[in-house]
Amino acid sequence: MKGGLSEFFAMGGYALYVWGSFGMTALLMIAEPLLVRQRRKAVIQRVSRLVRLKSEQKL
Amino acid sequence: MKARHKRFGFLLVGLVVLGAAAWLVFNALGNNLSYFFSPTEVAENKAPANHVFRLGGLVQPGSLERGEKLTVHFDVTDNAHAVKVAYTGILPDLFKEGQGVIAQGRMGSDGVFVAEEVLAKHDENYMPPEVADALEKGHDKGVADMAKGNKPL
Amino acid sequence: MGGRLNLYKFSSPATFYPLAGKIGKISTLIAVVLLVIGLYMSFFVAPTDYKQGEGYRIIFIHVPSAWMSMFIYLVMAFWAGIGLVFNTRLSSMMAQALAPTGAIMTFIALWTGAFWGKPMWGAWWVWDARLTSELILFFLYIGFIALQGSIDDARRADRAGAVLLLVGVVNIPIIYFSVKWWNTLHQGASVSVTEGSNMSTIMLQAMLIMTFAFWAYSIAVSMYRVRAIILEREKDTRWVSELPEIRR
Amino acid sequence: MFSAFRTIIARDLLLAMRRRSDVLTTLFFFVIVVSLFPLGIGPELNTLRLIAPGVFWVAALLASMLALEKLFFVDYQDGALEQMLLAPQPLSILVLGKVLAHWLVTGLPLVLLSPLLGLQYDLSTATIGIMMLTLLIGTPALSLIGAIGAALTLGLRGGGVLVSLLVLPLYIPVLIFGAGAVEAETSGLGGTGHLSMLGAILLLSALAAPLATAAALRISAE
Repeated sequence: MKGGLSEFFAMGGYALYVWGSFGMTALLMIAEPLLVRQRRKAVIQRVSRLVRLKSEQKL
Repeated sequence: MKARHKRFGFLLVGLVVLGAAAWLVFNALGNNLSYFFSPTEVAENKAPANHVFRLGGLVQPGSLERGEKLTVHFDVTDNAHAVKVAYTGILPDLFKEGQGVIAQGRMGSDGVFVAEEVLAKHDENYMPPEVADALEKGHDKGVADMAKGNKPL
Repeated sequence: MGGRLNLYKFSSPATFYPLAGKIGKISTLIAVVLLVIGLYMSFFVAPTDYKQGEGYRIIFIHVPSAWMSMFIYLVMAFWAGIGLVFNTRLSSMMAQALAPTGAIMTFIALWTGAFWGKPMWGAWWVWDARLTSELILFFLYIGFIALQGSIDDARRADRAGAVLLLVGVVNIPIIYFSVKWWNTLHQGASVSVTEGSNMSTIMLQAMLIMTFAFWAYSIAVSMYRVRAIILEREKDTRWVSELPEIRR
Repeated sequence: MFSAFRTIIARDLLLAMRRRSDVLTTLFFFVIVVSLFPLGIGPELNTLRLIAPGVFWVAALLASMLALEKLFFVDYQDGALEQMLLAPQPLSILVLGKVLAHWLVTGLPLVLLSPLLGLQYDLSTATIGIMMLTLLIGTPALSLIGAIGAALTLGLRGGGVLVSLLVLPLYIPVLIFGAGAVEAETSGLGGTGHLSMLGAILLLSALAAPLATAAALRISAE
C-alpha cells in the first residue's frame, strides 16, 4: 500500500504540476471563505456597536 | 415628428457603422493575424522570410534525428508538404513522432527552419489508453475495410 | 400579479438577507459533497489519459474554473445592468459580491493553465489569443474591484461599476471563440453543445461534477459575501438593528 | 445639434490654444519616452528597428492615458459639465465632440511628430508611412475608450492611477493590432488584416464609447 501511495503522489512524474495546480486551488478556495467570514464578523461587530451607541443616545 | 426623424437617422447611422465594422472584422479574420503557418504555406512562400513565425503541423514519423548534445532535427508535415526543422533545447513531454507540434523561429537561408522554441500542441481528445488503442485498431480496420471495398458504418 | 409581487418582495435586502443565508448553507453542503465526489473521481476513478498520462488531471480544475471565470462575469454584468435600469440596490450588491470570486476563478484558470502548459506544451506562458484575453478578463475584474473600492458613495459606485462591467462584456465572446478564430496553441473545446464531447464518458462525468462543485462553491461564497455587504449598506435601517446577531 | 457639436469642438480647441502647456506636456511625454529607449537599449540599429513599433505604440498609449485626466476635469470644476448635462442635445453627441477636440490637440500632434522620431530608429519611409497610418486610426480609438475611464473616475481621489487600471485592459487590443500592423507590413506579411481589425475597433468604439461615456458622466456628476 505504501508503494501505491507514493506512486499516487508521484502522479506519473507530473507531481509538481498536478499538485501545484490543485494545491493553489485548494489554498484559494479555503482562504476565500475564511476572508468572507472575517469580513462578516467585522461588520457585525461594527454595526452592533453602532446600534448600541444609538440606543444609548436615546436614553 | 422631427424627433422621430432624428431618432431614425441615429439608428441608420448606427447600423451602417456596425455593418462596416462587421465587414472589417470578417475581412481581418480571412487574413493571417498570428504568424502561424502550415508547411504548405511555407512551401508556397507565404511565410515571412525575415521574421519570426510559428510553424505548425505534425512531426513526420521516422524523421526525428538526435544530433550532438541537445540538437534535434525533424520534419514538420501537414501531409502535403514537409519542412525541415532544427532545434537545440529540451523538448516537451508530448513531443513524439506523429504528434502535433508548433515551432517558433525563422527560416534559415538553407531552407531549414531554425526553431527557438518547440511547443507540443495537443488536441481536445481525452481518453484512456485502452480506448485509444481500440480506436486505433478500429481506424486501421476501417481503412483496411475501405481498401477491400467495404464501406465502414 | 402575485408573481410580480413575490419578485419585488425578494428584491428587498431585508427579505433577501435570511434567504441568502439559507441558500448559502445549502450551497455549501452541495459544494462539499460534490467536491468530495469530484476529487475522488478525478484521482481514483478517471483513467489515465492515453497521451498526457496523469498530467491531464489538471483539467478537472482548469476547465471548471475557466468556465466559471467567464460565467461569473456575465452574471455580474446581468445584475449590474438590472441595477442600472431598474435601480434595484440588491442586484448591484450581487454584482459586487461576485467580483472577488470571479477574480479568483480567473486566477485559478490562469495558474492551472500555466502548470498544465509547462509539461504538455513546453512553456509556462504563451502569448496565445486565449491566454491573452483571459488575462484581460483578470484585469477587468481587478479594475471593477478597484473602482468600487475608491468610490465612497454607494449609489455612484454601483452605477459606475455597472457601466464598466457592461463595457467589458465585449471580452467574453472573444475569449470563448479565440481558439476558433485564431487557431494557435490552445486546443479547441472538448465539450460543446452542438458537437457533443471529445472525452471519454467517465472523464467527462468527473469534469462535470467538478464544474457543479465550483458552481455551488461560487454561489455559497457570494451569498455569504452579499450578506456582509447588505449589513454594511443597510446598517442604519431598523430591520438590521433588530437582527438577533446584531442585538446579542 | 450639429451646430452644438461644432461649437463644442471650437470651444475646446480655443481653450487648448489658451493653455498650450497641457498640449505640449503630452507631446513631450511621447517624445521623451520614445527617445529613452535607444538610450536604455543601446544604439544597435537592428534591435531598434525591431522594437520600434512596440515602443511607439506603448508610448502613444501612455501619452494618451496621461492626457485623459484633463478631458472632463476642467468642465467638471467650472460647471460647464452641468450645462452640458442639461443641454437639449443628446449628451453622447456632445461627448463625441469633446473627444474629437481632445484627440485633435493630444493625439494628432503625436501622429504628425512620429515620422521625425522614426528617423531616430532608422526606419524606412514605408515603415514610417504605415506607422503613421496605424497611429492615425488607433489614437482616436484610444481617446474614445479612454473617455469612458475618465468619465467614471471623474473627481475621485487618486483618479489618475485608477483610470489606468480601468482603461489599460481595454487598450490592449488596440496595442496588439496597431503594433502588429506595422510589424506585419515590415516582415512582408501584409498588414491589411491588422489594419482592418484596427478600423473595426475604431468604428465600434465610436459607436459605443460616447454612449457609455455619457452614462458614466451622468453617474459621476450627480
